[in-house]
Amino acid sequence: MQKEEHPNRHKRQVVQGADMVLNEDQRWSLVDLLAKQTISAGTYKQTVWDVIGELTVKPLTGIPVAFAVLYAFWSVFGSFAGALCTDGFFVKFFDNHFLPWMQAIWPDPNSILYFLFVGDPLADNCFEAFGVLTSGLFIAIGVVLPAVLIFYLMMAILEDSGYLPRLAVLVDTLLHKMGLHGYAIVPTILGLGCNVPAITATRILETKKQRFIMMTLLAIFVPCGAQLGIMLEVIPESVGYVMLFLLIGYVVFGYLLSKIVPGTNPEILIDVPPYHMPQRANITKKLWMRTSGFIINAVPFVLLGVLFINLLYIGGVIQWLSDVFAPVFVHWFGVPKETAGPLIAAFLRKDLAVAQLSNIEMTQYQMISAVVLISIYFPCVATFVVMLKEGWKELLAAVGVLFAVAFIYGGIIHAIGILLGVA
Amino acid sequence: MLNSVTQVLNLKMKLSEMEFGAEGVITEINTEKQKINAMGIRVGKKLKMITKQPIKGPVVSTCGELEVAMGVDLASQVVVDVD
Amino acid sequence: MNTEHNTAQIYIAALGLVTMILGLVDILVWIGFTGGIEFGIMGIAGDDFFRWAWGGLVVFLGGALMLSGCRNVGNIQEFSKVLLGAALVWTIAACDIFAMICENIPAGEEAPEFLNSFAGFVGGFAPPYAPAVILLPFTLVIAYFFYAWGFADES
Amino acid sequence: MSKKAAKILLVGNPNVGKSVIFNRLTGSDAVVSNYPGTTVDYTEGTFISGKQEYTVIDVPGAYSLEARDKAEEVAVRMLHEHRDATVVVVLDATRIERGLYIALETIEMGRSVLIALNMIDMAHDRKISVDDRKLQKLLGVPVVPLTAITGEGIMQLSDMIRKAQASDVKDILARAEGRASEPAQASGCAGC
Repeated sequence: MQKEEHPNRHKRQVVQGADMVLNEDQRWSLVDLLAKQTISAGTYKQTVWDVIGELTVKPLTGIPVAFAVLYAFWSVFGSFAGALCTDGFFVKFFDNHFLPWMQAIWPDPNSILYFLFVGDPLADNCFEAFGVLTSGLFIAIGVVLPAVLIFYLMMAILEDSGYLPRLAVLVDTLLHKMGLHGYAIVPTILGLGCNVPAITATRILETKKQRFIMMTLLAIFVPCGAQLGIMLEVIPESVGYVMLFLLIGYVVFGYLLSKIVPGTNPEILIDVPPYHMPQRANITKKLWMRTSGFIINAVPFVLLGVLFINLLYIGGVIQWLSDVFAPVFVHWFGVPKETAGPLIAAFLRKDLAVAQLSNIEMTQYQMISAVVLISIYFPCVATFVVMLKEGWKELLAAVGVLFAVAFIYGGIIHAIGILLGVA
Repeated sequence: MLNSVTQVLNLKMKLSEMEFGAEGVITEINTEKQKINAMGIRVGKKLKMITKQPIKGPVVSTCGELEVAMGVDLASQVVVDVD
Repeated sequence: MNTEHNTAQIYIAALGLVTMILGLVDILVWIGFTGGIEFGIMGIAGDDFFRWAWGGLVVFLGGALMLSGCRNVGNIQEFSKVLLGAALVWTIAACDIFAMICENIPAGEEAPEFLNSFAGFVGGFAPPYAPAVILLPFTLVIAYFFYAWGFADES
Repeated sequence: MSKKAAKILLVGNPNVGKSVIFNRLTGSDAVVSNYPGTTVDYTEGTFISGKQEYTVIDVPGAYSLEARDKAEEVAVRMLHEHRDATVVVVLDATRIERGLYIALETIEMGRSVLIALNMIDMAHDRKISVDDRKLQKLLGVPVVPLTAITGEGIMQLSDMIRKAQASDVKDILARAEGRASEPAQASGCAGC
């Protein structure tokens, strides 16, 4: 197995200032000598925690635990972000207090500025108003922020407890066959929060091939917390099916990519540490750093995104695009032609696009198809920028894959719909 | 250079083929030695095979206080004198 | 100690079996064998894939783990399986209870105020409960064994 | 605060509690930065011990300095960049051997080193006893036992940082093989 990247050829030249340097074997035998003289181990009885440590990494007992952990992840996410924060508090605050107030104080409902910043003067909720300061703020603060916050909290607990490596071992069986590595579960789960840190987290993978596959899959098949939040809000009854389609796509296209993409895919070799009680100070620090990073990097895009889309509407660009692409949407994907608009918007923020979709008349299956399409369609601008940082060639390749996948998969979903008789 | 392990009726076996819970002393590491060593899995150390995942998934083993998971191809290059 | 283990064994076996059955029922109701079930204070709505099919599977597997370890509960290996099985049930129950709390803190969607009244909050916890919640007190006995049999204080 | 801030690098294997030690040492002013030209992040913070202000860098976890992944590469580069920094090598008392490897590598670089022997409580639970005095004598650099999670030993660690010193691997080898009985010079203060 030759290595793809030799990160430090400059390694040897640096050792200076010491009289003697050992080779690897000599150093290990010195380690053994030191250990022998300083460490003594008494008889130690296995505790329940040790046994559970083993049980959670064995497939027969570990997979049920993984199921439960993922269930808890999703359930807590839905309860806290969906039921408590967004539905329970922010919807009310924005629709009953903030929106009427904005509509009342902003002068001249017929002006362009009103349209851009407040949106529809007749709207009675922030999903439909679509102004920068109404829908934009509502989505950024009311929907996305609680989703990302609870998400990062649970991620930090998973990391600090020591469960993550075990999960990585369990999923490596599948992920390795997709050209990835068990730790690819980290960017995947992070991507369910926000794709921006997830793209950064692909550094956990060893080779270019692995990173490319992971980034492509993230951009295509992993919906971010913002999207999930909006989906839960707008189409709660269909989220399960959307996720199912995305999951199938993730596995199938991962497998295909691993066959096509050149490069190596070294096997997993990781440490499985014992369980630890997560430390509150560590968790809060991590949570704060990640959430503030998200606010700085992603929230401005929500606001700019709304502004940009509104400008496109005023310019008639959206209308023109949906006319041009209408045949593809209607015949190939089987969704109404109005969805072209949200698809263009999806480039800026996928979550906004889902919100827009909710205002278009269509059947449940069409809605599922459209949401799946939006999820696999382009990554948002912020993701685009971090991917660009990783290399423009990779980005172009990813974009190519993305168009192919969106086209093929959209057609397949339509075909499945026809076969099931629900399209 | 380490003490040569000469034991009677012991079976040399690949880590990937060991039974669950079987123990033994590592005698050879034929691939990526540096990398595996760095994780604490070394020739002459006692190792216990904990589990392996189905359909050629990774093999998990403990070596003293260390617990390491490695891919099945790596594990097939680690030879253990099973007792 | 031995007779205590014997009784415990029977208890855990029965609990594991009931847990498995209830988990299975969750899934069956979701598939559509019957409509939503209400049985005393227990309710299985079976309307949501995530809650009933996935959650039901976790409950089912939790029961299976308890059952698989009940033969020799005094043994740390076997007891750990039982504990893990109980933990799966706790996970689902805790998520249900957390969901109830989250849903009951805010006032209803139509109400103008933000916070629920105290009576409304408490009222939100009225039955029916999902099987996992009903199993919770019964599985907590396993946590008692964990402490009573000294598995906890070895570390 | 007479002198300008001295630098400290926290080096060690992944999962040895480096970040917990970092959080214990530093206040809330820690900053996460991206290492230039990579996707690897590291944390930097400050603290004051005695009259000296220190800048602490939490170097990404590494098993050895023969870098095999991006995080290890960054660890190696940081060690070279901050040549004047004191290196605190964090060891997990329950899994010392693996950490000693990178500790020796650091000592071989001629750096001024202090060993933080973390997770003493876990080692105690697991009936592993580590003779830290002996280790200190053999290595010729100060060894501070601590339990970062509870904060025990953190004060001693920050007091001992100025006692960090370089050691020669030739002497370590000689002492380990029993060819030289005591370290050439008194190492730190064995008494504290």
